[in-house]
Amino acid sequence: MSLARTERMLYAGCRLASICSGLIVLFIGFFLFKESLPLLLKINPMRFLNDPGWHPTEGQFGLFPMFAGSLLITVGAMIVAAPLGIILAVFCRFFAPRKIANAYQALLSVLSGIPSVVFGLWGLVVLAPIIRHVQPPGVSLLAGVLVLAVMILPTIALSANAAMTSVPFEYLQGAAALGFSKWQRVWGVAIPAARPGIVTGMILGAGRAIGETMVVLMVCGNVVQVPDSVFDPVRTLTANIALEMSYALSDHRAALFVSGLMLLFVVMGFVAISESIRAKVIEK
Amino acid sequence: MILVAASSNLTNKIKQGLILSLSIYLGGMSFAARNAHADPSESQLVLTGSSTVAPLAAEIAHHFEKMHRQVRVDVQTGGSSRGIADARRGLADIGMVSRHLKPAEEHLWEFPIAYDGITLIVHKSNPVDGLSNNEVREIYQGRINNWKMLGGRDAPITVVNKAAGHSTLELFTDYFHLKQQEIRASVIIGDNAQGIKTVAGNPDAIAYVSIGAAAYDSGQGLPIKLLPVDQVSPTLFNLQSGKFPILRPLNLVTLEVPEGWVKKFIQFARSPEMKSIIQEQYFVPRPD
Amino acid sequence: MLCTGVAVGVGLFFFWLIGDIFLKGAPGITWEFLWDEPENAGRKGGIAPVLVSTAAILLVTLGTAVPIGFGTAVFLAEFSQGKTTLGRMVRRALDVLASVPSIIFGLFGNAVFSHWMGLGFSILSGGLTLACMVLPILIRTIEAGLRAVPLSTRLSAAALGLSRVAVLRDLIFPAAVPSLAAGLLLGLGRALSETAALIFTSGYVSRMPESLLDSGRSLSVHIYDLAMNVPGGDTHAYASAWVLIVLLFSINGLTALCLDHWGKTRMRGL
Amino acid sequence: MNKGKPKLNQYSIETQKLNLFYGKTPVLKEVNLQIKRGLVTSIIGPSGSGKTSFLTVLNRLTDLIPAARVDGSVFVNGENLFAPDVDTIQLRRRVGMIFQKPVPFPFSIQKNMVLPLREHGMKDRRQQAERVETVLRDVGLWEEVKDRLSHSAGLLSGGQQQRLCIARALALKPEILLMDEPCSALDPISTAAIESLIQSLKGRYTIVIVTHNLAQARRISDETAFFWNVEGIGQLVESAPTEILFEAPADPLTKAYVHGIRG
Repeated sequence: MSLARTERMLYAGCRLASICSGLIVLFIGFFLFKESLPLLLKINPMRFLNDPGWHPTEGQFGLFPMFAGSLLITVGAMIVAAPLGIILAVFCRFFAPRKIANAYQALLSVLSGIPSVVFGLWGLVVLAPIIRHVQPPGVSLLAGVLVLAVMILPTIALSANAAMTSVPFEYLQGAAALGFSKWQRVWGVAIPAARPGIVTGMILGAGRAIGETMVVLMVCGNVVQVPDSVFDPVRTLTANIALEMSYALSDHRAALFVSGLMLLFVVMGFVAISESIRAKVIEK
Repeated sequence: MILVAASSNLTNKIKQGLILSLSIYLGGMSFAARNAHADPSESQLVLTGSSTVAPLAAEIAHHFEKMHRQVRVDVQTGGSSRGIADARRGLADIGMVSRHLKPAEEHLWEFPIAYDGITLIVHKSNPVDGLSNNEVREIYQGRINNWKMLGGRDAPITVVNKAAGHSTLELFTDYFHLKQQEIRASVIIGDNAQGIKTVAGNPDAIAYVSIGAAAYDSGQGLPIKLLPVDQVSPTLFNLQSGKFPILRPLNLVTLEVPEGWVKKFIQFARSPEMKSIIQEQYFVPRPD
Repeated sequence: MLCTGVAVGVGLFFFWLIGDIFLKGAPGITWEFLWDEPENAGRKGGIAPVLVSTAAILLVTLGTAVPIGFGTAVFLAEFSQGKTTLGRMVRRALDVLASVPSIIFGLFGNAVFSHWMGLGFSILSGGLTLACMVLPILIRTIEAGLRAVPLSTRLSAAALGLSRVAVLRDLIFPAAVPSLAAGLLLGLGRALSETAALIFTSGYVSRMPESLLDSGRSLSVHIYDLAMNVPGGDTHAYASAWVLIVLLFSINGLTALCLDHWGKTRMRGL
Repeated sequence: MNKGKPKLNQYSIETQKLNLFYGKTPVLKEVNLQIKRGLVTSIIGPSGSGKTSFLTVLNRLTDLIPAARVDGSVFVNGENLFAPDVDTIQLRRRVGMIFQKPVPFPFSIQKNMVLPLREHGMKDRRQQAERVETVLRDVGLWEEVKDRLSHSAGLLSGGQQQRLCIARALALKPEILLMDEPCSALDPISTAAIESLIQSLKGRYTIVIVTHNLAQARRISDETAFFWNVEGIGQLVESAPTEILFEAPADPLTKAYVHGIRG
């Protein structure tokens, strides 16, 4: 009977632990909302998009430029990293000798483990001055896009590679039997067959890019504006929080939590999209 | 509103539960056990706030700790607003504020320890040696956007501005009659040091920072140049005589009438022995 | 040809990046650098208190996350098998949690641990915040290890009249030890790389912490501060980055070893 | 469980109107079967006729399958298997089970043998060693492994592993031994060894063995039960002494099956 009690206790303990871990995400949502609430009740939520600027101490809460900044950086990083990532995966899978491919993958996984603050340091000290020589001030949308692209490239390349590895060999063999050239086999068969995996990897990368804080905080200049060119500085939702959180008060602080909520919604959107893709693949 | 009240009631209960379980958990941690003296607030002072005051406060704290071994003084930056907020909420024992208290803040106790000015800095290699108040305005409004227009090199101006909430920003905009909304900046910075670092690394940048911080770093050999404001050079003499136009007090603020270590620290910071330290940091001591 | 060209180009770029950090960082690495307190805002001196704070933060993180994570993993893998409503909901919640950006954890930690619970800017706040952050990865890895014990083993153990507790203790936990270690190391790596969630939870006082309620600056925050806020701090920023990366690489190497060992023992077992 | 000795009757296991469902899908329907004490009973029938499912009911391994549901009644030594006060752990000690694929635990031979003993309260090392030796001799494994008890059980051959699993079950002194195609993953020599082992255990244990191999059923069993798959649901067609079932089955379906016409 004491055995059964031990089992019951173990069960109860594990159950409690999993309730705790399940509740964290609800807690996060709840607290973001709770801290935003005073401001949400006070002003029309549309003002977060419509206010002409971000001057939270003077009652202007326009988050739109930051929202645009986040999206632009993410889209930009994707435009740079996605083709490169796919090409690298194709290289590793189809063109490189096995040893080189393995070494390359090892290099990619090493890179995916480098912390973002180190990328930020590199961007600030090496990349931004180079861009400044072309067009000041150097810390800019472009710097952010490039550093983020480098950062998410390994994620995209590795998941594209994994997706292509799981394409059944018979497909490629069949295509070869039909007299397809290597290029046609890669672009016509392997990549379309691996598309769900590639897209999931890209969304993963995009999620990482939009949630990234340190890099954009360090290399983007943090000016609140919708940029006219890639050389203009921008501020993202994440950088906005990191920059002002430590001293923000009352409404200002609440506004930062609103931008946190906004960010959370965007990321949840990404998750939902990738889930629906995965569900579709499983359906097939 | 009922909803809010109910939820806060609930959250209080959750909070108590969490704090209870957390403290039990903490009890088990040996690391915490090391610090099991009776009342930690007796021997730890937390100062938060203005990034201008912070280096000075840290230096004073250093000397204070040498005299009182049982006290530990932690200094954290975050802007004057945070100094006020943390002092109000009791997160800090002492807030550091680099401006006068506003009317809404007058329930706090204010203790000036020194004075500081704000000036414009550019890179050492920049040929421009002085700007009129109007030129500064137009630079920050984006109407002057190339050093050529001011007789300098043909290079676009990198305008460095401070993030909202810093008193340096408020003083600057007040003095130059700028509105925060009309400032067209290229880089936004938090701490003074970040502004100095940006200018030191960018020959075409302009920023406004605490004179104390800028003069200190310039003395350390950083390639920056302090510009006069309204033709008054940011020298110690001009600051002391009150001739320099943008002057502000560096305050320590507390919620209650200072007692115990807090009182001792503030007295120490305002004592004549600290004058040399204040001057080493290129700040202006209080007149006797 | 295009592929090879791009691959070579990107590869060179990566070597430049890694080389830049290693070459600029390595000269700064001395015993004094690791042993001393930072002076002059970190431009001179060393990083000893930063390393101690980092270790303390990680200790709190793992000390909190491992029991909860282990319990959850056991629940999901052994008691719920993903079939109970609670199990499904928890799994779903963890999937969502895994994708929450770190800055949001920072906001959450600031609101809950620093303010609501009154822990202020402290190692404890930072560690607890990171614990929430590393939970999903920890749970996933441990759960995978637990699930790798085949059904046949469970059934035959049950057929021998072994109690569930005995099955867990004697069969499943030993088999899951490498995955537990791997999960621990993965979580450690993630926590070590994190900056944004710490800036306003553990703060950035760079002095030797004396208790968990002191503010402590982690290595990554130190790099950030030196790079952003300290004129002339780049040299030491690079040296600190060097230390951080070497730590992370060691952790990754250990993880690979664990998983490798795991694979081998599995095979030997059958 | 210990409220006086239950009255022993002729049957070791008796099922009445046993139905088994996985979720809503019925797997076994209305099985009424009596298994005699001390004999070897084999269960034959095509795939999907519920033979293995039937075995798992007999020691309540069905409890581990979340969606499984049993109704009807099963008596083991006259006691209701699904009575609320049944201790499944004790039950499974008394009703041992051997699986199709040998499942040694991933540690040493010694620990494989000792772990269940310790769990069932035998803490004394000398007693343990004695018991281990006895059962390993019973299954004919002792001479082969006595010098390497500390080696990993995974290193044994398939046949040795299966005999180890049988020994592990026998060490608990069960009354009934359920065997789910114990030879199907083994080579002919190992199969012969297991078959003669089963023969030698006859009388001391009640053995229920599921097998696909009709010849094997004929060789080793005293009684045989024939299951058939009716529209995906397993049913008992008939049971009889082995000789009768093979030579003069009552049901034409049985006749067809044992003569290899259907299935």
